[in-house]
Amino acid sequence: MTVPQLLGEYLNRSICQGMTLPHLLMILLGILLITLGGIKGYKPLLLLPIGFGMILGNLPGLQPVGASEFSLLEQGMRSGLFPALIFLGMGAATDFSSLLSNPKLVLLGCAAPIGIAMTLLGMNLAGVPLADAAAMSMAGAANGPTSVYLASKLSPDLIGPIAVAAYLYMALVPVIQPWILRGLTTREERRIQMPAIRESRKSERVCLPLMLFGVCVLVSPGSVWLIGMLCFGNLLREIGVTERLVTVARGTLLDAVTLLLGLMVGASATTTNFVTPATLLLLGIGLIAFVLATASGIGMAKLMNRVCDQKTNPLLGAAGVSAFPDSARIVHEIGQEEDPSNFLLDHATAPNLAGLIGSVLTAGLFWMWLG
Amino acid sequence: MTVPQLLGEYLNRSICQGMTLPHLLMILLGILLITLGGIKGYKPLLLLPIGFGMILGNLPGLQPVGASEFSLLEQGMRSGLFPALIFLGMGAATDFSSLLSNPKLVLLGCAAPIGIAMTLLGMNLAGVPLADAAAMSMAGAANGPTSVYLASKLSPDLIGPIAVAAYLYMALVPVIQPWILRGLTTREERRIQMPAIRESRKSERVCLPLMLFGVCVLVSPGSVWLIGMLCFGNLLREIGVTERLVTVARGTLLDAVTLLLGLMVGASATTTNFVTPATLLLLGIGLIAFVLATASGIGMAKLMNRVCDQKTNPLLGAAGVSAFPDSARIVHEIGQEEDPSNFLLDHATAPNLAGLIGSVLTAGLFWMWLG
Amino acid sequence: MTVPQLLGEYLNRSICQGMTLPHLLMILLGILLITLGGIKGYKPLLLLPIGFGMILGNLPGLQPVGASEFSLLEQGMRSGLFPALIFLGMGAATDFSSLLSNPKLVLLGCAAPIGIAMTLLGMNLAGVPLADAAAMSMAGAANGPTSVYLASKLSPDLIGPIAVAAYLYMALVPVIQPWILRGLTTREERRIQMPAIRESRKSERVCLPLMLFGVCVLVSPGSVWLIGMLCFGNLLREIGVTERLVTVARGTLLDAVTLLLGLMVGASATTTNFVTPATLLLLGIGLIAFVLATASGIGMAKLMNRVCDQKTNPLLGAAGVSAFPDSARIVHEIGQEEDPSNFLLDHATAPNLAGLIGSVLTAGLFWMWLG
Amino acid sequence: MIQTILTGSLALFAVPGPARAVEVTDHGVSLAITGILIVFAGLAAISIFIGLMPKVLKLLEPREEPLPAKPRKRTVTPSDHLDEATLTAIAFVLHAESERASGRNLKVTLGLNPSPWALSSQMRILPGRLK
Amino acid sequence: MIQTILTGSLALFAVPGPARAVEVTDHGVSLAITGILIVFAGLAAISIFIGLMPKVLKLLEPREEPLPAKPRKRTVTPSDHLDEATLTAIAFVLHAESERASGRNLKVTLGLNPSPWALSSQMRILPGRLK
Amino acid sequence: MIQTILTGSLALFAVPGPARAVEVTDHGVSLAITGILIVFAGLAAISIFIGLMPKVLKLLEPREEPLPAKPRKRTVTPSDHLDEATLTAIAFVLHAESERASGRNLKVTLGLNPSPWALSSQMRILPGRLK
Ligand code: NA
Ligand code: NA
Ligand code: NA
Repeated sequence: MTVPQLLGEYLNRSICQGMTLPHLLMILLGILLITLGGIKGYKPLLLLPIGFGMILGNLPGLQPVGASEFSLLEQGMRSGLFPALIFLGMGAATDFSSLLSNPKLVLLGCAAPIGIAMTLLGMNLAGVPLADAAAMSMAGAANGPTSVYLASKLSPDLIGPIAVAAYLYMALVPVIQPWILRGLTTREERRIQMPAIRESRKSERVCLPLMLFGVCVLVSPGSVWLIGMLCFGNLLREIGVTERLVTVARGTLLDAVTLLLGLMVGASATTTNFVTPATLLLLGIGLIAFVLATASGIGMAKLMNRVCDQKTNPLLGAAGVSAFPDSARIVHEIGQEEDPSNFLLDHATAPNLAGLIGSVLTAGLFWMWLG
Repeated sequence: MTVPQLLGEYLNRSICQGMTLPHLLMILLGILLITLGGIKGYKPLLLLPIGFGMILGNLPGLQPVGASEFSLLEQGMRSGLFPALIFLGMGAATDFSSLLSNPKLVLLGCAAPIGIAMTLLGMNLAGVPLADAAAMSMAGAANGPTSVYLASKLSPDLIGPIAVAAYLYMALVPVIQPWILRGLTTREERRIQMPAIRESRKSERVCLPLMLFGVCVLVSPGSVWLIGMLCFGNLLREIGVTERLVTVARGTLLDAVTLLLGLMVGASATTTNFVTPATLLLLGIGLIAFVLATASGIGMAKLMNRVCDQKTNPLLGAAGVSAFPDSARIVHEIGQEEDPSNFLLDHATAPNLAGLIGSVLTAGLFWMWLG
Repeated sequence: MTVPQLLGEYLNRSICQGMTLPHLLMILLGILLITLGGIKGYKPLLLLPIGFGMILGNLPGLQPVGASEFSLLEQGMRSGLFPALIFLGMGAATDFSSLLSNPKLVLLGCAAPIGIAMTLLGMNLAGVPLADAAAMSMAGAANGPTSVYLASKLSPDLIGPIAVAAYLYMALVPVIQPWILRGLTTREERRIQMPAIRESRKSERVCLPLMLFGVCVLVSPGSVWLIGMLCFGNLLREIGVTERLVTVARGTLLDAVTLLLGLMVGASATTTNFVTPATLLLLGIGLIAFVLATASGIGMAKLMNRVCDQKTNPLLGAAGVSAFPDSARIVHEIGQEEDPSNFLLDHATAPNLAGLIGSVLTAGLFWMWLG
Repeated sequence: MIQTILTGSLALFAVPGPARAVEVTDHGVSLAITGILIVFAGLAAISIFIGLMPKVLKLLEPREEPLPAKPRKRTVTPSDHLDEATLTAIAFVLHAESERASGRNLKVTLGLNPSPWALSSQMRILPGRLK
Repeated sequence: MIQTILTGSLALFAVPGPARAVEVTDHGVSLAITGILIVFAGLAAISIFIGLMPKVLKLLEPREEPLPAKPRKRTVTPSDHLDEATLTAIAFVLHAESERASGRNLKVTLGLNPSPWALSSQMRILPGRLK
Repeated sequence: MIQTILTGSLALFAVPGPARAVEVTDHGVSLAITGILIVFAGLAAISIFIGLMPKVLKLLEPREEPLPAKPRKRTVTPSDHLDEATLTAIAFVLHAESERASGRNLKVTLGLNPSPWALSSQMRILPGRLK
């Protein structure tokens, strides 16, 4: 080979040579996600790795890169280990005691399966095969790791776009939900203060994750892996004798897996599976479903106020859409807009957890029926 | 599919449908281990993950779960990487200098191979094939990670029950050993105070793991992987210029692997390999062997007192059974019952390490002969 | 089997039985590396794991050990994941702002491709096939993780010796470079003080890694994986909203991978691929190339002083050889010998980073042409 | 009608062949309804069980202390003497720090004065080593 | 000449067969030259782009604050009152420590005196949890 | 006799086929005895070598400092002045903390008073970066 030959091959194999419009769109989307996360501050811990992974995975002419480089990460994502470690970390990091204080808030978690069901119906109506539509439906609850898990079972080729859609909604909760919350509730409703969270005993807090796990296993056997890890993380946290494991589960392990799973999710969204009508439809239908689910959560809370004596702030219903833990924070912030002394964060955790659990239960059922 | 059809399939595939007595026994055992670890406080860092893994791995009708979800963890366990990382962490966390101060305490480590040999003979006498019996024999030294390693070589199908037995004895050391210690020693013997551990020089502490490694490699080539990691961890610790590596080896890496290996060990104990006469026998024979090994360790220490001038507290012999580092702590506690000024912990580390090393040497020999 | 038979097999399979001169040489080299790292203090975080891995991987008669035990680590090394995580950690740990302050220092990074090209020519001239010679050439820039990555693509059988050579030069920078620095610069040149690093704005620091990544992808598509990770790590660092990810990337993840990759690199250098004329030649030719590259870096800096008005301390040129971040430190120390008020460390980071990037670009090109 | 149009527009997406034939949406409706119903029932069950749990636990362990001041929120009441609060703070951190840092035992020679080292070692809980 | 000798001496190394035939070194020279040239050009491009970047960024964001005192080097100016510096230090560490330790909220009852607990909670930034 | 009964009772366990035939226990006894003997010898060798090591090392490095006060147990002797101990404690923690926290350099302007920031920076050891 001579210098001109080498230069010729060099120019032939440059990035520009293979660049097509879909590649460019994916790269621009990656940059958009990085901007949303890094500059606008929407879930930077998720959007930055996803955005960068999307760029890395969609540079043309680099097919060699990724085949081998991502192989171990891909095993971690597709086998279900990474989603499980994220649930373990969430369980270890989250205080479940608001569930104990006000058990009826658990019912608000029904908003999540409603959003999921609407996404399923919308996608299926649009002609997407049922298994794919079911995998896509998790995006309607803005539940990233569960999307990854269910898609790896029902629709492994679409894991990238489905997970990106789910994580995108999760990141955009602060953009989407406030308008719905303000529009569907009155000023007086938003001012309703919840009774203080009662002090719980250690025995209650230890039994809670075990009980949750038992019920979920009976209700939806396919949810056992993710719910199991969530409950195990919380059990470790509450039982109080395994500080070291809790620290690593909610710290290093959660952070490392968040980073690596994000990169892998981004790299899994490629020109061939992302730049398709189905993905565009999913982004639209999922958004509508998420909005309707939020609305139905608020409606459910208002219904509860009709039935029960003790009033529930209807904002809490919006946290039932899953999108854990962001929708709980938005509920809290909208509540404080009206009345800075109204501290809803801890109360919103209960429907938020219920929505998370409800979406995993639904995923387990879909896997059972369609897997 | 109609709603009734879906409900029919749902009921057919529920957990209750597939539940058999062995499944129930395994789940109850998992709950028992969680209770022992979490409520009674026996080795919670081990028993909680093992117990929960056992529940996760033994829910009926969930065969899909586990095949893929555990795949990476299974590779980590079966390849020997996870046991090695635990030995690395133990080496990095443990001060070996008590060995330097009183080298003759190393001889007390002979209790471990005695316990192992007795388990081997017992199981083999009961009709268990020799390779399986050898794999099971590590339980007689209550050495969890070595059990995992040897079983993955000699008896990969039985890795679950063998490791559970070994970890169970390790956890139950505070239940089993005190009676033997009190019964086989007199009040005066338990009061024997050991001479203060001499200050060691850095050069000694650096050469010690290298020398240990060299001797063990010559004595039992099959032990090189585990002993190598133990000595490497200690070398990093003592050489004093690799703080970052020591911190990660004895911290995050050790904790994360303990958690993940525990889950995997629990999930490997299934109805088909655990609820068998052989496992029940192992639990019985291993316990007897562990008791006899403890007794023979104490006897050896008494024998040393006959021969040597400098008296050795015979309690230290019980730490030679391996079960690192729990038996050393029990020896210390029993010593303090009699005389609160008697600080045996550091001295008991020497026979405890020797027992650990002795059991790995034995495992290496069995692998060589039977692998 | 009887006792004599077992003893016979034991003696037949002992370490001593299989020990040959090459094995002994490798083990001695391992001990030498441990001594260099642990006692002399040359890059202990690298040399200790490599040295111990070399011993573990070269004990004769232990072929079973390593086949399975190292399998997951080998996947991590060969797939390119471990090198990528090291680049991620370096990006997250390094302040790139010296590049912004004095962009012309980037040109000094040309020393790295010069060293690489000379190694390539030397090895190829000596009869080593071109692909192998290209893989070996990274040692001429003392760039360990890039060596591992390129060798896994072009010359997977030689990954061990190549990486060991690269890491060895990196460790020996404090031995090799000072003499060249003192010999090729005058006292006055070494005393040249650089203008203070200008304060950079956040927007600049955020755009820098993105811009670097964009240019490198266009210039050398094969470098995208490693450069991408480096730039992503730095982006996370500078964007300032992902503290958790930065902490784990530059902390635990970097430390754990350094430890595990080191062990694996050492174990990959075996008697069959290391004790060969080619490896010995590589150690010689690589050293000469590294010296010449250092010299050419200094020469380039002197040339820049002829052309530009603002004087550059020619020591900075030596940091352009890659060997990140050690050569920057050596430049700083030699500068302080002459004038303790001369603080060159931050300035030397710019050519050092440029050398690192230059060597990865070269690796990407070689992979494209020869892969 | 709409469905037909949408299905047509998705021709690009629908992979041909029997394995991935577009299913009739009736299945989707059944799936959605059954799924929602079961999950509603599940959440209701969780809600009820959580409500019952404290009562069951009270029956099981009647001898528990009456109101065990939620242990997860550590209340630190600084005395009116400033130095006391300062010392407590230092001691807390020092304790955590020395546990982590290098894992080696700090052998501390203590005077009679309440130095932070003293408070730290009082807080000390022996960490359970793991094997 | 030298090449021939070296090649001969490496007979042990050269794996036989067509796949790994020893290539003529002309290729090596071309490769080295082309590689160096491209990388030189790349580094020069990086150098130029870095030089241009501040100007481009200034055009894009003209309204940025004039000189935003490099935020990465936190300057702590201890007041002449020693206790103030001490308290700041404690508060900084306490804050970091209590964030990490067990992740549980420290409910602190504060007096009026500037105890380190008070300063710590002022520094507090709510950590963004991740899902 | 007992063996026969037990073997019979384990019929469920014994996998049929030649590969896993139940071996005669004589092998087990040989294995156990040989294993114990070799491991005993190994532990004895370790014991002897550990005993010899200090002597060998003393020969090899005769010029080492006489009694190098075991460096792994850091002895902190608090002075009788309380503030000194407090400052040392703060400084130790501050040092560890600022090393970890965000990895960015703390630029500290120091007064003449012995503030904890000053002590912390005295303790500082430059961490070896790794590549
Ligand atoms: Na163990
Ligand atoms: Na999520
Ligand atoms: Na390197």
